[in-house]
Amino acid sequence: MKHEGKKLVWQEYQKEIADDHFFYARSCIRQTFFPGSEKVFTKILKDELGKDVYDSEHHTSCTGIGYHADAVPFETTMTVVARQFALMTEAGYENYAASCITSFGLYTEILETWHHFPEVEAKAREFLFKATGREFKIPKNLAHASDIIYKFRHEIAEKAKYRLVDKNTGKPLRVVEHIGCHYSKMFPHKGVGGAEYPYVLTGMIEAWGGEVIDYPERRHCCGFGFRQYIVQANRGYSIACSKKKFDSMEPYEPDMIITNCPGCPMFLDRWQYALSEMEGKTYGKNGNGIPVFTYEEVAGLVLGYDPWEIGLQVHQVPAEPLLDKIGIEYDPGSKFKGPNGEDLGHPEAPSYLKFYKE
Amino acid sequence: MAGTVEKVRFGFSVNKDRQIDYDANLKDIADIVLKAEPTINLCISCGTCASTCTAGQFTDFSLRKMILLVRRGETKGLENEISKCMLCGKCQLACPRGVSTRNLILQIHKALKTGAL
Amino acid sequence: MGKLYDKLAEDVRFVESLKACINCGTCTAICPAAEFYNYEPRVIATTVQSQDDSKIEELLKSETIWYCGECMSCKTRCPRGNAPGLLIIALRSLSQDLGYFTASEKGRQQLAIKRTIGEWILKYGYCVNPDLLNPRLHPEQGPVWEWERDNIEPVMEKLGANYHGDGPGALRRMSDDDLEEIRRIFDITGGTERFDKIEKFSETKAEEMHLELGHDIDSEYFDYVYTTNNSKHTKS
Amino acid sequence: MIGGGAAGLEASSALASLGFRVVLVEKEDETGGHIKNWHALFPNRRPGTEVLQALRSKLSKEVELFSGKTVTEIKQVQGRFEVGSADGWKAEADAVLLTTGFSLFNASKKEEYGYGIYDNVITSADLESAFSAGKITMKNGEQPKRIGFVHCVGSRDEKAGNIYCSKVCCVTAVKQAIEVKQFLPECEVFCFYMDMRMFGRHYEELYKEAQEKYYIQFIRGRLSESTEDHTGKIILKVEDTLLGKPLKIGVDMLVLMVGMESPDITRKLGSELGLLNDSDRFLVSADQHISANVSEIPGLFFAGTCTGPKNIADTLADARSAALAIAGYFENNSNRS
Amino acid sequence: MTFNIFVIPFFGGLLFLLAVLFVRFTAWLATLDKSGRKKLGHGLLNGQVFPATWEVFMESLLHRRMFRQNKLLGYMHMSFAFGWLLLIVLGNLESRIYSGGHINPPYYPIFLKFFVHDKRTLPFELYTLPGFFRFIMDFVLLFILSGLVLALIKRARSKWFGMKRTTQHSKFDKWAITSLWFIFPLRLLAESFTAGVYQGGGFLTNTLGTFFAAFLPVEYLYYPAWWAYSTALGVFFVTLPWSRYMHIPTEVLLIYLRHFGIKTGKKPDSFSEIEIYSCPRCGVCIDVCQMNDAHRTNSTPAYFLRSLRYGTPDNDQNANCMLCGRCHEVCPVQIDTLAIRVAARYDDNKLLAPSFKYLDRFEPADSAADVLYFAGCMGHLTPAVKKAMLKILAASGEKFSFMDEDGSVCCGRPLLLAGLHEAAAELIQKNTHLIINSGAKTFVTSCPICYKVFNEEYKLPGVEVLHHSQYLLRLVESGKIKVNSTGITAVYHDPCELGRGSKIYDEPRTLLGQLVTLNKAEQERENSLCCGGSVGDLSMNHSERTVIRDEALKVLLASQPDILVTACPLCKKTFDNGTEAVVMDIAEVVSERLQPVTKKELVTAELAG
Repeated sequence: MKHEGKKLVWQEYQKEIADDHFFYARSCIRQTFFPGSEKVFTKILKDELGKDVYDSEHHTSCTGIGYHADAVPFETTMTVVARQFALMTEAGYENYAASCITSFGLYTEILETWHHFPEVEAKAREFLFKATGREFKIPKNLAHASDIIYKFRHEIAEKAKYRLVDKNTGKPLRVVEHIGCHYSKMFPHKGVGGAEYPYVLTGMIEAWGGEVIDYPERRHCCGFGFRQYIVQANRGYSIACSKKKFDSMEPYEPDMIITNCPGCPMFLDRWQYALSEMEGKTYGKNGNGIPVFTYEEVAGLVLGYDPWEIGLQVHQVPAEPLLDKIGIEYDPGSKFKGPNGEDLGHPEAPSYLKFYKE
Repeated sequence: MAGTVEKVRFGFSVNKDRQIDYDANLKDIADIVLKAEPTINLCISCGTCASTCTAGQFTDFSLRKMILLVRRGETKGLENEISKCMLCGKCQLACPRGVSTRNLILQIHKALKTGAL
Repeated sequence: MGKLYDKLAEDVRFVESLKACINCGTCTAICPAAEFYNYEPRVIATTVQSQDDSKIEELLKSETIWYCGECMSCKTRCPRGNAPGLLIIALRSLSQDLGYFTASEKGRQQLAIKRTIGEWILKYGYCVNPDLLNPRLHPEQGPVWEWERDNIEPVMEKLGANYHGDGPGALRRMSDDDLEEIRRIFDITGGTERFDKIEKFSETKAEEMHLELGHDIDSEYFDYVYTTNNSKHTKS
Repeated sequence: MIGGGAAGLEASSALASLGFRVVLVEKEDETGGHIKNWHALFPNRRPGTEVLQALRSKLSKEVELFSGKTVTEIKQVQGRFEVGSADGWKAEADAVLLTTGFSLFNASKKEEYGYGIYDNVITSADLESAFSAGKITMKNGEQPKRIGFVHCVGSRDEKAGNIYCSKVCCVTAVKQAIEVKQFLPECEVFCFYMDMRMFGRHYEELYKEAQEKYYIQFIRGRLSESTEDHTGKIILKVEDTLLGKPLKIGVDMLVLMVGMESPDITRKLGSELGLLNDSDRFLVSADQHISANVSEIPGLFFAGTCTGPKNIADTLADARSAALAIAGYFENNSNRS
Repeated sequence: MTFNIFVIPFFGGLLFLLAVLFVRFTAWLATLDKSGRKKLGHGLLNGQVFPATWEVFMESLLHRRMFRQNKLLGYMHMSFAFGWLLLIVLGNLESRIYSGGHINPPYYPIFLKFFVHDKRTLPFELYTLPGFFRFIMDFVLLFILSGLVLALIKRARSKWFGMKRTTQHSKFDKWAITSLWFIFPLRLLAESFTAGVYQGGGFLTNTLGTFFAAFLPVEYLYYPAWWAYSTALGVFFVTLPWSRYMHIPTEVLLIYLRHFGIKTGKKPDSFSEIEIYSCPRCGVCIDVCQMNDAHRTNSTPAYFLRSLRYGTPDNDQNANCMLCGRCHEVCPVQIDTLAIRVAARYDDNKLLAPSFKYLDRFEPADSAADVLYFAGCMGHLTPAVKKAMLKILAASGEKFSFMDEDGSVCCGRPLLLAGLHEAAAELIQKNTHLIINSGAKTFVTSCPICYKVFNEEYKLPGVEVLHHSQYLLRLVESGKIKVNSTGITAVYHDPCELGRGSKIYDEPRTLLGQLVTLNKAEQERENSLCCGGSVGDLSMNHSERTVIRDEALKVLLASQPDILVTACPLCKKTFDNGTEAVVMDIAEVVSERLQPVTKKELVTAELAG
């Protein structure tokens, strides 16, 4: 593997990312499964970097999941998206920051469509006005939340309390980066580093001391596939996709997986559990899984935030082995405690996957 | 079998992979056939054999696919397929590359029967 | 050129997705669905390209068009700049408009999707919400998720979500005005019509199958489409 | 003559023999263009140097050769052409023949194939030099046990900006596959193709020989992506389209059959002269059937691959016909005056 | 005196041989299958023995067929076989003169001249009985020796016998043939020396005797000569059972069994083994076998049988035969190598289990037709033939239906030829069902391969199976269709399966006679060449087949006819690809020359039919 070759490709795909004043749009899946990550995102931008992030109470889902599960027509989705843009415009913002990859991909696709088919944009404006009386400007800058963290990765590195390094050996951690399909597969030039060797997460990992693993199934989808997960009868597809990735990355003995998509971390986390239950197979060393994180969670960790404040306890694959490897200080006891330290009991232990409490 | 257990518990089981894993597949059958009827190498997968095939009028039997499956080591369930051939020899006359298709079929059939041993 | 083909051609995504396919198979080669279903995006493209209405109708009624996961990996690679994934979206829309989707096991699942994701958007303003992901429908979510649901309020508070609260933040309660706007958008843009069609055609199918359709996720028909999986979809 | 490749050499000697004074400019230090770097030629695998010697030996004293001069400007001054190079060299001519040839597609543009990223991914040109050097080895110095050839790299590919077929890659792949087998008889060879375009005489026979004698396997499917596994093997993902199944196969070495492109210099000179070039960026003849060598500008002519992919025989024929066209052009002019 | 120690090699050898033969023959007969044994018993009782015996005399002794093939070879073999028998029979009679009629030990007549020195008569007293025998015995010996001379020449110069190739000898063959060659010269010497000492012997031995006596110590030589003679006989008898000469006794058994109607079965059996042992490897089959054109001489019948005989079966030898039947036509022993070859293939392929369950779903629309037309797989591959037949059938006004209009079920013959009998049976059953259900009375097929199997293997009560060449002739003769002749010349190629396979030579020629001027081909009818397309061969590759095809075309087109006519779609297709000349199926020729039939003619035809 020649690193230089990749650098050349990365230079090809440099994208414009706004520096400040973001209109932040939340993600259906992330706020459900990883609300901590969205918290960390705003915290880092506001408190650590002193940026202005606007969090509107009126915005909604982009309906992307409904659209890609084919229950919501394109016109509807476009108009809902138009509404989001309208809210941004009304709030006096121009830089749109999407927490969700599906949304980011969809916004990009819609903007492209509008660009090539102005009549479609006109129709969307007309629909929006009819329905809500709102109007909108097209965002000056569209970024995914991970683009923004990528942009400030070095600042974060400077403030970092920990690095992605094995505290005993001093060797960089071996990190698998998983990019949401809709980040750049549809429009390579809209993603940092393009579609084949995306740099958005690699950049963070390198900046924070880790080492990226390039394994054969790196580009493979996690298997969400919208309807393929939503409907129970189809989940065999979803889990098979993740399994294919695990089998492919296993020989590299990764320490962790970092993702930039709402669904992926949840699936890569939950499917490790399901696979262990189904086949007794775990992909980490001695009964552990490979912990899966969002980029915000990792940013939070290196900045020294409390793992249980950013939500690592709601992962099914425990993070403890990794935390110990990095040497992060944490209180095992408070893992399953409430906000004010009250006892909330704890989940049952899975049959195979190692379980940590106290 | 595990699958049923999973089904009960999760309502699904892991889908099987359709992808041909060339490196993992055994080529034992292919090797035997290549020696027994080297003209298999001449096939250009034009499909003339399949389109003229007598058995093909009643089933989806295709020698063209058969040859490829053998070469890729995808031999599961192939014996059942090849046993559909009536050996009439139309394919041999039609083949533009002069593949000795009748013997090829016999050899594939034989290899599938005995190849494992 | 047939009627169905013309209908497809009206869809802007179709226009973006199919320009003279050369059958090279680049799409199938990296298609996850091609690995885990008896499916080839390449064949979808050639079938549509044939402009043969009988074939296209067959396709609209088939299981095949429902296998795709819309990951769009195909779009990256196609040497002709096609996107079978988008083509699939166009086909699925048409299949639902014409009511063909109930002809296939996978197609019928649209009801389950409409009654979950679809309706949640209108109820919560988001496609997903912890209140709805009950372990009964999601055993694979595991014990941690169960624990989280049992302690949803304290956990969400600890993770900084504004659970069911007013004002901004994760998992906030959407105001009725906002939800109303979304509903109106659905009415005007055909979203509601799509939902109604899914219900209407499913109703016919349900009667045909002597299953009660009900109105929520606790009906025979819902349960049937949500769980049925004949083994023919995948490599045996 | 601008360009001392096959076309330039052949046209020069032809015109010289018709009694014209010929000036031949070549950007490199010696003439021969791509043939210089080609170990052997299809279909009969004769050494490229053999043909090159023949072409060079035909050059008579009437041909003034200026090598190492990259023509950077060309303009028309009252019916005459002024040609100049970066280092100040200048020449005037009553007629100019563009024989600027082609450039090879830059394989690293097909990012998913990993050229320049994964060790042991090389191009057809790299392989030719390997043949010349007489050793085919992987990065680790070992001999490859399985090699894959990918057809249509940078050809028939809108993403790569080239919708056209480069014509010679299929037969080159077959030729090189055979040479590999002669070099490493134990090595397995696979060709991944979309169509086998064996258009020339004895090409199909070569294809058959590859199958019959050398057991080279041909899989119909365009490479979708290649990756490197932890052992350094290149893992290929293609569809075996004739089976309708995705296929994964590991190879020790991957050879990319890079196509032909219109070189920047052609486009630069073309635009200076206000010539239109086609969507495929090759030069446009006045009439592609009747006067393929004639441009829109009186006195300016084309020969060889500057008007699109050609094999050597066609290039040489094209060069000779260009010589005739030029002779005819002077004929008419003298009649008029 | 009636004994001397030197007779032991001969006598021992003889006893040994008889013992071996007894064991072998009984083993063979014992292992005949049930039907075989039944036929054996049946044959022995109902007088089959006499014609069989007559054939034994004509073939095993006089070598009639061999004569037909090749006069010289015939004479050579006859001189040995018949001559030797005469020697034995006459020798016996002669010995009785001296032994006063009482039974002699079997070696006595053989070595008579050693034991008896007759001085009562002089040589050349032909009018006396002893004198006559002296003459005749010498004459017979001379007769045999003349054959021997030919044999020696044949060894050295087989070309002179019109033979391109002869079989290589096995090591037993070498022993046997050498001893055989020595037997009669040694007898000559022994008798001559003896005559030289005792003035016995006839015109030959006596003369030679006196001649030798003039300069040789014959009184010391004659005894060793008898030893040598006896030893040669002994060696020959002992090696015979393992040499090609085993064919001499085995052929006799074969002829009887064949007369009893016993045949080689579907699998290798004791009868096929008897046939294998009956092969003298005379080599006539090698020259006629077209495998030589393809340089696959090792697959020619003689070598194929030899491999089987010495238990070195070779899969390729089994597979590589077009089953054209040319060898069977010329074989002096009439060995059915085709049946043996197919039986051998049964062993090669017995593991394979083709199955056609999928045909169960296939039921054709029932037709109330009198005539059922079956194009067959190959017929479908040559649409011109199909079209021609349909046109003719329509014109004939017959109530017909096209049985395999939408796809043939293969007739089963290709499977049979590969030795896959069970599989073939499945197809045969299916087609039988289809034909019987159709209610038709006449079944017409365009393909000789189909015709042969429908004719021989199918049980179709009340249905007449015809090849289209036969059927078309009937239509013409019954006036149902009318054809006119033109001046064009044609050569007719006999398809293997139709000609040698089904003995249909004349109908096509009679029919063509009314359409064209027929030229003779150098090799036709029984001797016609195979086109090379054969479905019988499982091994030859395309280029080898092409060579065979081109050789056949040379012969057929030698007279430069306007058209080359055949009656087999496979032959047509094969030839078509190999020549610029016009190749037509007989049906096409008919349909081209088809004339409208008037009402009147039709009525008379009706009345006639």
